[in-house]
Amino acid sequence: MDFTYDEEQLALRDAARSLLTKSYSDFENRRKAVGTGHDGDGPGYDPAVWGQMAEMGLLALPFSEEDGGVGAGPVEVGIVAEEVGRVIAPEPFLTTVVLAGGLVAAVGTDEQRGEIVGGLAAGELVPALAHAEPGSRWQPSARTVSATQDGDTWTLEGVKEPVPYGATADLLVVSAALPDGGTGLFTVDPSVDGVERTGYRTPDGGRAARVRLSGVTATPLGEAGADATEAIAASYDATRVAAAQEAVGAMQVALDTTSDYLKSRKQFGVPLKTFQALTFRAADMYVSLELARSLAQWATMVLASPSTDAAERRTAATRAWAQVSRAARHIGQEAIQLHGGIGVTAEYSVGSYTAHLTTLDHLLGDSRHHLGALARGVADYDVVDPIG
Amino acid sequence: MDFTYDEEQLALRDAARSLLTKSYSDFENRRKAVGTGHDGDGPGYDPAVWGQMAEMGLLALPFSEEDGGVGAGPVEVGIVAEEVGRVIAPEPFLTTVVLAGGLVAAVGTDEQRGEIVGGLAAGELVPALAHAEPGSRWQPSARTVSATQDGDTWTLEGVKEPVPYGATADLLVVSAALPDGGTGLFTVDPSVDGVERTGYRTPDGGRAARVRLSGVTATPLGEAGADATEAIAASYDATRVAAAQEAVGAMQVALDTTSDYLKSRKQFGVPLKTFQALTFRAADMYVSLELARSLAQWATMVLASPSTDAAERRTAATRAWAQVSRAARHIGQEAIQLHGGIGVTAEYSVGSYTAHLTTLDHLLGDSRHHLGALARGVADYDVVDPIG
Amino acid sequence: MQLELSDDDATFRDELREFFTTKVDEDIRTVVRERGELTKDQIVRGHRTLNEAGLAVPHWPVEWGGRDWTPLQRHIWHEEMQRAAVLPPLAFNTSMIGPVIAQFGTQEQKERFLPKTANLDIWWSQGFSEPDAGSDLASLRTSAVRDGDDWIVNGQKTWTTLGQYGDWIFTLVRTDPDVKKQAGISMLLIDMTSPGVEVRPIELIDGGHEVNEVWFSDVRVPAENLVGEVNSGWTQAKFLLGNERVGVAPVGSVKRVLAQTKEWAAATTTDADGTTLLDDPLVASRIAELENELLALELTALRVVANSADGKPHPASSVLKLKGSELQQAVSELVVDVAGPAGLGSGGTSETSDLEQWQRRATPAYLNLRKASIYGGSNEVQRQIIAGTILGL
Amino acid sequence: MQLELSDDDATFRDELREFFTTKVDEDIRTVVRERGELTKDQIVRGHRTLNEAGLAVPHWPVEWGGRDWTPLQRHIWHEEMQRAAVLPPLAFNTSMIGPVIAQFGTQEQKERFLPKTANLDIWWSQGFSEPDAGSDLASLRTSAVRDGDDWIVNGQKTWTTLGQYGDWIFTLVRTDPDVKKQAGISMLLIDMTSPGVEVRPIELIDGGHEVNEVWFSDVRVPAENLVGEVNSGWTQAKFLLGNERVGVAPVGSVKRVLAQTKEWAAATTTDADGTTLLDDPLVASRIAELENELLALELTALRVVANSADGKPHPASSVLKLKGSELQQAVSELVVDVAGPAGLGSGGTSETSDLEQWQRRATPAYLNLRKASIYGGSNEVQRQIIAGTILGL
Repeated sequence: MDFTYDEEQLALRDAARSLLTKSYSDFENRRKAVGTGHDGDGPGYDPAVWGQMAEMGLLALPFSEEDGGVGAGPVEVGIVAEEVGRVIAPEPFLTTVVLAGGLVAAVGTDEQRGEIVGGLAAGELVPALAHAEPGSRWQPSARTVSATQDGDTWTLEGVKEPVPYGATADLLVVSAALPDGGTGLFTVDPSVDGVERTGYRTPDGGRAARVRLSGVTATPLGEAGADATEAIAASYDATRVAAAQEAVGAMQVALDTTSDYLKSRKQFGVPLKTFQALTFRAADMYVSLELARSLAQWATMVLASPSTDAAERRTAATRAWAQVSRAARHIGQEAIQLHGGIGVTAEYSVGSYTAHLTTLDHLLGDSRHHLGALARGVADYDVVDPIG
Repeated sequence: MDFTYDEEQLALRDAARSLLTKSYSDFENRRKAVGTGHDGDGPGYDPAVWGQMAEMGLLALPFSEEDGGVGAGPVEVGIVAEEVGRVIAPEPFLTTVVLAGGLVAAVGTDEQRGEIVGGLAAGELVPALAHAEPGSRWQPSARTVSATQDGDTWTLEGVKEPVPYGATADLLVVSAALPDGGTGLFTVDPSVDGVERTGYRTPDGGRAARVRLSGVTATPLGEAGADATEAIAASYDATRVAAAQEAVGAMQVALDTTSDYLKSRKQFGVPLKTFQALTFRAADMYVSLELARSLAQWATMVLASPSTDAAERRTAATRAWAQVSRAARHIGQEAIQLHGGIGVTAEYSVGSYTAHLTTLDHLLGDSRHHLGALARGVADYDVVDPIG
Repeated sequence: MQLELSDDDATFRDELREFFTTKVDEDIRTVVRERGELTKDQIVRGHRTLNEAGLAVPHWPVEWGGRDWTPLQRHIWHEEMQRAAVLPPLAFNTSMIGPVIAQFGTQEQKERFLPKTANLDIWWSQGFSEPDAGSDLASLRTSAVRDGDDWIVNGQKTWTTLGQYGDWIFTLVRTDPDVKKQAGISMLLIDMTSPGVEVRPIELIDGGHEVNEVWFSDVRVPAENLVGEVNSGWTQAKFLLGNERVGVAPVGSVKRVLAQTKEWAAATTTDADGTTLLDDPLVASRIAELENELLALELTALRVVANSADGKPHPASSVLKLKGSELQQAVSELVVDVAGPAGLGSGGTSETSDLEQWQRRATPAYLNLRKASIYGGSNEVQRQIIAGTILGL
Repeated sequence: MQLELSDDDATFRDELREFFTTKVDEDIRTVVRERGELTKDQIVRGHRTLNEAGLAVPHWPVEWGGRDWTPLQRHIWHEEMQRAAVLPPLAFNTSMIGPVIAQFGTQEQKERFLPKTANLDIWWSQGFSEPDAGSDLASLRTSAVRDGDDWIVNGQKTWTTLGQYGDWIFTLVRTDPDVKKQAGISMLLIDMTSPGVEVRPIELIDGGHEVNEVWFSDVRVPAENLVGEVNSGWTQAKFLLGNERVGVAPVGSVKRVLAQTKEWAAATTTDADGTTLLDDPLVASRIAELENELLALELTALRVVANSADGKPHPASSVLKLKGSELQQAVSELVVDVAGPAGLGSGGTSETSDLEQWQRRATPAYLNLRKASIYGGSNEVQRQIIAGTILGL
């Protein structure tokens, strides 16, 4: 068991940090990239930064070389995710590379993988996964969007919402209930007839969309008519683990920012750090952070291990996100509270960190949801042994 | 709606406080009364104090005048319970007067009430309720102790445990599964053949016992063969509310003791109250206490109100104890922690307050247990309206 | 001790309930219920409906519109209002500056301001906090220097809630820089249309525009707009911050949101068999827990109002503010979880999104309510008060 | 990064697991499992079983019995021991004074004490805390005054755990009252059979006798029993308190108790239909929550041991102590709730009670474990360390 990064991984971290820090260490740059107010004009991120991430190979990390990737794995994805989290970069690394890209890589045909994953890795094509439906709650199956088959032609009908970065995506990967049961995956060109997309801002300044599909012709992703439920679940698991690493990066910076504020801000003639009630709360934030970091890194190793099975990966993702999500609430709330009024303003960074950490729960499930899943299994084993 | 005590009630409070303070303001007196070590020698309280409580009429409060009581109600019982709690007097006011006595008063025949309740009120007879069985969890029904009928003769068989103050009680009130279903109540003279009692200390220095009943002849309490399940539940509800008041008294003193310690104890050359992280935690203890006090007083008023029904009383008792039990954990744990090492010693009072507050949960159910009951009902109403 | 309301109070409650649920414009109550943003017009309209019925300033002196209610009646009034999703009257007017003018103002000031304040003909803003004077309010630096019959005001106020609608602003200004900081402060009423007053919006993390910075550059204020004596402003400030304990904890509105949360959870299916989120024991127990805490808070509020009849706030008032904000935040957090994936839709509208309005509002409301434990005396200040004045620490 | 143990470490673990589950006397493991009280004989016997197998002092220098294991191996050793309900070797000997003598002692002291210390032929007690020197250890007042070849010791130590069994006690004493408080302290080893040493029991709230006061009245201690230089005791104390990070969080034993809690909950029916407490979603979710927190703690411990190979403790060590004690206490509290009404039976025995031993032990164990967040550097001290040394506050 080894928690350390090798030299290549450390170099990747440094490179990613350098790029993202240059882009977003000035918090105003992030505000410009996401735009202000409620509307969802623009893509919600900086295409130039996205292009630089592609150039650096960050978008190619999890994909095989034959698909146009670089054949790295969950550890490398986690490293980049943590750096994305440190500056809460608005680029859709998580939803596009890990979630949508991971799913295409898992079930797509050779040709589809080459085109979609290759295009994504090169920064030339941004796919989005349209899976959630109004009323669904993180189930890996589709219910209200249905697919019908007529010969080789598949047609989709229904509403997908919220679709992360769905309004500007170049390609939609859509899940749909299959005629004979199960959930299939399809690719949809968003410019074809019957696709109506309306985008808006998410609470953290990101983007999501409603995608109405009215008799849209779609191409099966991978084998036509195959049930992709497990693949969808696995891709969400991988996203939870990467998101856990991303959140760790964000929580670290939220804590650092708070510590700095306690050192510099004066009230009643003395620095805030003079008040032990505040510094002890910062210490508790550190405890939450370190415990969350441990589970995030462990889940990453479980995903990266050749000896774990799908059920173990599912459990590890659930455990990691349950812990990280709770830590994120704790740290996000306290970071604002210890700042006072400035913490809830959009100009100052720390509130946006809290907003982003909260928003991840909408994508991946809150800790109570995952705790419930864990609770249903506690009778099945004696102790939790972390060492594989 | 009125939270204030009238003059007579204030006089009762002062008299009870005067008696109990005189008896137990020196904490060594309580240690002597309960004894030390694990064993259960002695009754676990001071019979002289019990006698003084009887003289003052405190044991007669909830009972009607015709039964030998003074015809007061839950408000007066709560006042005395709070005073008992302030000094954690070891006398079995709660289990004997409220729990056992209340049940006899509710279901006993005129004659039984006169004898048992009258004797209790006079300090001449100490009954105990033998209801819990190994394996039971606060259900109002009996399962493993059964009653069989042969003509007018009733015979009990089985084990009751833990029976609060059961080893030294003058009379046992025993619940038993009836031949035709339901739970009946019986009185048992503990000196008769077939009754075997072994007593021991409870975690707070009180007493409980195992009572083995082997073919013991018993007298039906009230109507023979009648189901007393509801009466048992109601008596436990009344006990929960009185215990809530008792716990409020204990929590108040635990907090006061802690505040005094923070003022007087020096570390690093300054009083502990210099450390804001400690004083803020004392403030949070106060918040818990005041919220608990509100629910305890409210539940007392619900019990005292002529316009509430059994279901409302049940809910009020559940709500009060759920809140008080949680506050008791919070305040009990923090009172020790803020004291440091001395807090866990038997010589110093505060640890015994924590022990007593914990022990009440064993008698009445922990907050998670009661929260579960409340959770099963949340769909049945819109809002909780406290005003009758 | 008695559980029941007296007959008079029960009648009082029934009449108010009737009024609030039938006489306040439904469009306003709908927005409140859906946690949306009210327009200025709606706020003013709602306020005037209350004032016309004598329900805007019941706690003021009778000659200025007060009703001489008991503390319990004022509590009932406040609870019924929130329960009916009626927006309470504008606090800056009715709870803050109105009582100050009534207590400390000259007869001229009373006549000039109180009726218009009660009817929201003047919209008051609050000018207390400054960038470097948050919890440590007395360290404020905005200065007022006497010049003939006027004061010349310079400085910056911040966190001015709804300042964009303000007609007048009541401010604390430093009129003597050479004495102990509390001793050199005065209270000035400033017409916000005066030259040199500038209001700049502060965007909050929920994307909304609710608070502002207010800048004063050589603003000329007639001396007659001073409230009380020169350098006595700290007295007025303490009176303002401490005099109103009814409604310090938003029990009624949080109860309403929690009741709505149950409806929302019951309308959210989690499984194909129709199981709802309200059937989830962890969600149900969290609701039960919050309901019980809210009940305890409401009862504590009732105890506090009953014991503050002599005008002095009950020492437990800080408990109401502290626990009230915690529960308000906790309920808003639960709504975030009940909204689930639909919480991503915060920027959507009924045109662009099929998600429910309450789902879309969940996270902005949660984020916005982080302020509840910061503004108006942070929870740290409340703990300090409890530790200091109640526990003697 | 790698999840799996290396082949060597996996073999290492399997061998230890085999040893602990088969070679340690079953009576000892049973008492540990049932949370009972071990006799002195059992503690000594268990310790010597480990020492004979070279498993009592693996972290000592090799010449005194150490094994030169990696930090990970030491972690595995400690976890497997607790998992098997094997009592770890006596910490006063192996974790506290042994390493100090090995580091600071003279060759004579090493030869005289280390073998007997490793084998528990000497039972060491700790004499650091005093009634007025708790978290502020350096303010201790027990004095040692030089008299010829001896030191004369006077004063009082407290919280001396298992001092009733002690043969020797390692103490911090003030040897120079005129300098900065940390600078005037020395470490003395004192034979507890010396005239003038008196051990008085302190009863704890669980009714047990676990800690003591130790009084010194003109106790004569040979100068050769001083460890290190005169007035260098604070150095030895810091070394002692800081050098051992393996096992600072009792992960293994808490995991075991939590696993037992599941068995106990599954054996507790709540309804006539056989539903058990483990089927209660609130209980199950609390268990799941604690399991996840414990997993996070264990992983953090693994990260910390991996990063303290250079001898300096990882700054996150305080997290282990803080969270470790919190979780130990939380699990013990859950056991209280699972025991339910049977928790009243704490004073019962198998003769006097039909209740289960674990039920009877539940509340005494919970009350006793309140000490976990107080002794050995309170959680407040840990927060201070985290805030100060890690966050720079």
